[in-house]
Amino acid sequence: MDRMTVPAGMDQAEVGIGVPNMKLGMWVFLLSEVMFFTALIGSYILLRSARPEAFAEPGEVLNVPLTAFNTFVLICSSVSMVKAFAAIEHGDQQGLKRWLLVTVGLGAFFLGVQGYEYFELASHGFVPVAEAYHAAGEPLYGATFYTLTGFHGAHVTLGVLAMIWITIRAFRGRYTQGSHAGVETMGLYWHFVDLVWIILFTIVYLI
Amino acid sequence: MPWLPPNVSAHGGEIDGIFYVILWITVIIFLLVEGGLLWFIFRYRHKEGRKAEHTHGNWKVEVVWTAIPFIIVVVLGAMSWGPWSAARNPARAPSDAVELAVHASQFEWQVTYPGPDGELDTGDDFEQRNQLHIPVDRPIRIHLSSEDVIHSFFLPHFRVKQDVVPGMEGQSLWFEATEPGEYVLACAELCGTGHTRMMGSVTVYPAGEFEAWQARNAASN
Amino acid sequence: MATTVEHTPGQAHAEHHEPSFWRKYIFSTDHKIIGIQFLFMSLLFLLLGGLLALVIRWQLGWPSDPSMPMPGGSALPESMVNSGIILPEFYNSAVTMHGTIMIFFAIMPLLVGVFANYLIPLQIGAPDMAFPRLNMASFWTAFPAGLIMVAGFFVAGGHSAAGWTQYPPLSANPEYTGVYMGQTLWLVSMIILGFSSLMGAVNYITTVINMRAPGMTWFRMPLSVWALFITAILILLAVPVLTGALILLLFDSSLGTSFFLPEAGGEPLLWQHLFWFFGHPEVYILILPAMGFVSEIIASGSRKPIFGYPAMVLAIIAIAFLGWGVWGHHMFQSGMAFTLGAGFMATTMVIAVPSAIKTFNWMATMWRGDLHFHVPMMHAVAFVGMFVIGGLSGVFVASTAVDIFLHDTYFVVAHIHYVLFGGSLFAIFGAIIYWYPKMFGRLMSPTLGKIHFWLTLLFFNLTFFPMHFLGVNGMMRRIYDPTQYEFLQPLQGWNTFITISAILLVIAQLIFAFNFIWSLFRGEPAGPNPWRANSLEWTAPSPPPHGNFDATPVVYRGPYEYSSPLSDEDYLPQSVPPVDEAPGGPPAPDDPETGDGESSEPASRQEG
Amino acid sequence: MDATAEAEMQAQEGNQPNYMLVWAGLAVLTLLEVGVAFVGFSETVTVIILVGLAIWKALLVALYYMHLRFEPPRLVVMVIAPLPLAAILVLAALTDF
Ligand code: HEA
Ligand code: HEA
Ligand code: CUA
Ligand SMILES: [Cu+2]
Repeated sequence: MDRMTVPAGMDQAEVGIGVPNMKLGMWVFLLSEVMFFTALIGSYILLRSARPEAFAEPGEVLNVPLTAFNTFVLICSSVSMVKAFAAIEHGDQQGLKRWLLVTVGLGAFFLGVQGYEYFELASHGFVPVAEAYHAAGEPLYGATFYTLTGFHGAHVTLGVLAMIWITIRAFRGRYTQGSHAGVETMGLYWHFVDLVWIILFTIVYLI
Repeated sequence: MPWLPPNVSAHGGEIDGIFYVILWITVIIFLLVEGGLLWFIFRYRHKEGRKAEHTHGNWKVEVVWTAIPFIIVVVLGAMSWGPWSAARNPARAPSDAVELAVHASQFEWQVTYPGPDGELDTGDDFEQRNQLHIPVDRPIRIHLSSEDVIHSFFLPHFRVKQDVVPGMEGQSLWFEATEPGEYVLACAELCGTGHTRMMGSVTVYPAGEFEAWQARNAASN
Repeated sequence: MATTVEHTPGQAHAEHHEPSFWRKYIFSTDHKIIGIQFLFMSLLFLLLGGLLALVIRWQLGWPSDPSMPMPGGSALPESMVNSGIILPEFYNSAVTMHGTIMIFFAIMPLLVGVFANYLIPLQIGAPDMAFPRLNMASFWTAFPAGLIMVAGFFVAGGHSAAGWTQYPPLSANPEYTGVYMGQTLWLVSMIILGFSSLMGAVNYITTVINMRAPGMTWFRMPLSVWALFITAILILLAVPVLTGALILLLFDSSLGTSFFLPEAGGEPLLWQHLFWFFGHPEVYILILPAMGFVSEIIASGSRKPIFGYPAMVLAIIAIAFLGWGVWGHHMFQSGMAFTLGAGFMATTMVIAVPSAIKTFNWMATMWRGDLHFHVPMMHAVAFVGMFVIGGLSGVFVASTAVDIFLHDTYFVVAHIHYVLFGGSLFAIFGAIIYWYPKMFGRLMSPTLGKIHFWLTLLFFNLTFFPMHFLGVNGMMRRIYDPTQYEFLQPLQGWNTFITISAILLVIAQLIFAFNFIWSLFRGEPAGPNPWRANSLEWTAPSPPPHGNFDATPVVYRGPYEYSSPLSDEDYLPQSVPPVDEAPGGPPAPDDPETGDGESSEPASRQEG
Repeated sequence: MDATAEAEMQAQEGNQPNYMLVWAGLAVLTLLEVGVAFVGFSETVTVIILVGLAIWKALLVALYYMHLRFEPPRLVVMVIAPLPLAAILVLAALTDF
């Protein structure tokens, strides 16, 4: 319930755009996220077009099959998230809890795989810092790779933490068919992070 | 009233020309606006019994004072194109120019001159620190490079300014001196503690004398 | 209608129990308190920025002149000022921090942190922001950012010295400046400040979209709200780009990556593209709210509806939108592709047009008005006069050809200060004095206000107008000692003159500081509507209680119905029901009762 | 929760998309991408196809999982607003690199 007070006989739509504050706020925030990732991904594109030789062929350094699998994991976490939302839409508490747990699990698993990937890559000399770098391509490759995937990873981490909080609230029965803005807002963020990964995976790993 | 330093380059006149066109246009606009403001301040200041006219605007006049500035700025933009591409379009770099190389570093200008053979990167090249020597009335082309940070190659009297970016290949600029004499080379981009003293001298030689100077220095190397 | 009151939690709250001092003034979620917190913080930073300006001016006025030791210089460590002589290292830091603090910690928070917070809910008739706790977080993120930025002055190696534009490699490799910790603190502080701005922007946008009072349609919003709303969008979309760039720069300078460092394959120009893609929208972030406040003040000062309200709104939108396509005009001489430069010249030229519309519409608003020159009005009119000068000097540098000579000269410095001081800061002075009674319930002394205004206008022009001459003579920016250049020596007289004017300018500001503080306690008490203005905030008591309005106001008309034939007064507040609506004739405009729509039908019913 | 938003909800109940179908689509497209990346078309062709597929996937997520398809048009407009800006930044700068 947002704080706008409306005299009888006049509905929010008169002034708002028919989207409650929480949800609208999250969307607005996501727009800024779009620009943030534009800065990072844009930098990657520009640096790469400026110095193609600094970047290795897809698969040459990066483990594409592993990451493709990880991408699949994230996609699954998206569908489980939306399932959780659909569940509470129908007032199905059990479904909500179940699907939220699945989502948290998948999110954590994604991070685990990414951690393993980092470890493997680093052990082959693919590191962000210039001095220690000794893999195919040039240090720029390592720096851009870890920055892009790292900031996405950070977003997933925050997402998982928030999701745990939402799950706890779900188990405390805080969400009902009538009011579950928290779940919906969480979902928006989560799907956005998934969406960003879809772009990153294509640009960083496949192209 | 201090004003534009005397222009001693072939292309500078055109740039100054645009400067003056903009100056006059803006001075007129300035006078109209400030004059109008002062007039209104005086004419419509509060007096007993004055009631403001209740109007919400008039789109006709608004269209007018939108269109006029638009035309003006479009014209100004168009005027600037010519000299801009003349000064920057690599395709328009002079082919018959005296070629020099300037290497910027904190906080000095290292100038490399071709020897008598007129070719850079040959055995008889020679260097001079913070001294730019050039002939009058001949196109000069300077190849720029930087050692460390961004510097800016600035010749106030020649209306020349170009940032020198480390790691950027093939940066160059060109101009033609019209007056023999002593001028200044400055650094216009903040480049560190010594930015302020990163200066050099520019010597423009009368016809013929440059070659003599060139020969002398090449020999002494 | 009774339901309305219930629905206003702030209201119930305020009546029932008094919150503790901490909840009420320190960790308050009340948008008004938060706005005032920003006000005090950014005024202190404004003062600091002003003092740094004096350091700059002292050096330029009497460059390294032993007979003119810097006053108080002995208080500073040897690494900054040695036996009265300002060291070049410190000069560069002073310039960098002057620019940084003025733009990010003084003007931006003054315009947005203070007024977006304070005005938006009041002017759209909302009890508070959409996310009050997020709003509090926004201030308590900005505050530590400020502390970190100030801390930079005290660390070994001094504060960042790479200019507020932080061009790498200079900023990316500490070896080039000898600044280590200071540079890191600068970057960290700016990143944190970015989060603060972001939280603010999300809040302002959501609030304006969703929480307008009934009847407050888009085209009945005061121009100040329009300007702040569009500004919030600019912040929302521009700041993250800066944050991204800052993070890359931080990695370069402290983790050994090489995004902007050529020796390991980076691209210095990439930073410039990212920075200015943020940077130019930023400068419009610094002017649009000012334009909004000036529109408010000029309309009420002229007792006349704003001329061409729709055009004014469209102009704001146009400036904001075009502002995204002009960033390259800061890079004309940077080695950027020359065709790209030409393209940016075209867009930059065009962006002068919406500003033209605003300028002429302000003048047309005064035309045939009934001008009351109270102190805010003086500042608003001065804004128009000064902003035009800054804008016109912008047109010189917008020409790629002319910019070859003027780039990085004092002509640009003059431009900056005419738009930022003559523009933004004059509007801020006006706005502070205009809304001060609403904030603190007392008026600032008009006498002191007038003295401050005239001295400021005088010394501002004496300080900055001659800078145009310096620039036209080719005097470079960011140089520690112009007298080293023979061709600049004839100008030294001007430099000294500017310095003396600048000192007097700063002293004149102390009058404002005194007036501001003195009036908090001694100022003449103000009623709810001292300027007899129309917008909703003036129907609330001064200062408004937690929750702002006794009942949600209902809006019947635009905010600029001055000297309307419909009212025998020369103003007609937005929430006064039309005569035919209200039983028992129109209430007198400044009757506090007009705050609520009780006596009327919902506004949705009629068109005004 | 006010009237219109309520109505919105109903609307969604009505045509609640088949999330599993979308999920399958995303999975298949991902496989397709990996395939395309390695069959070895010419550089440009690969890039065009891959970017196309990525956008397709992104749209699926935005339209169905983020429910953009069921939001009021004004929100949709708001959401796509920054995309041109992102494009301007990258494309304009690209001509310089
Ligand atoms: C509030 C901040 C603000 C504002 C509003 C502006 C407004 C404008 N600025 Fe400015 N600018 C800065 C702040 C601002 N600027 C800063 C801080 C820098 C320096 C950054 C650094 O440190 O390097 C800078 C630098 C800067 C440069 C780079 C100079 C250089 O480094 O070489 C350029 C170049 O195009 C430029 C152009 C413009 C233009 C065309 C406008 C236009 O928007 C102005 C439009 C307004 C008018 C034109 C006046 C009103 C119009 C009329 C009266 C109608 C008639 C007019 C005509 C027909 C021309 N600015
Ligand atoms: C809004 C922004 C703003 C403002 C207000 C100012 C104000 C001033 N600026 Fe600054 N300036 C910049 C923004 C600003 N500047 C920027 C962005 C740069 C470029 C930096 C760079 O190159 O990196 C710059 C650069 C710059 C230079 C060029 C330095 C160089 O290139 O070497 C100079 C030189 O004279 C200068 C001087 C001044 C002076 C004398 C003032 C005076 O007007 C100061 C007057 C004093 C005040 C405005 C303080 C008043 C205090 C109050 C009113 C507080 C009240 C307090 C309480 C109630 C507690 N400034
Ligand atoms: Cu080199 Cu300044
Ligand atoms: Cu700009």
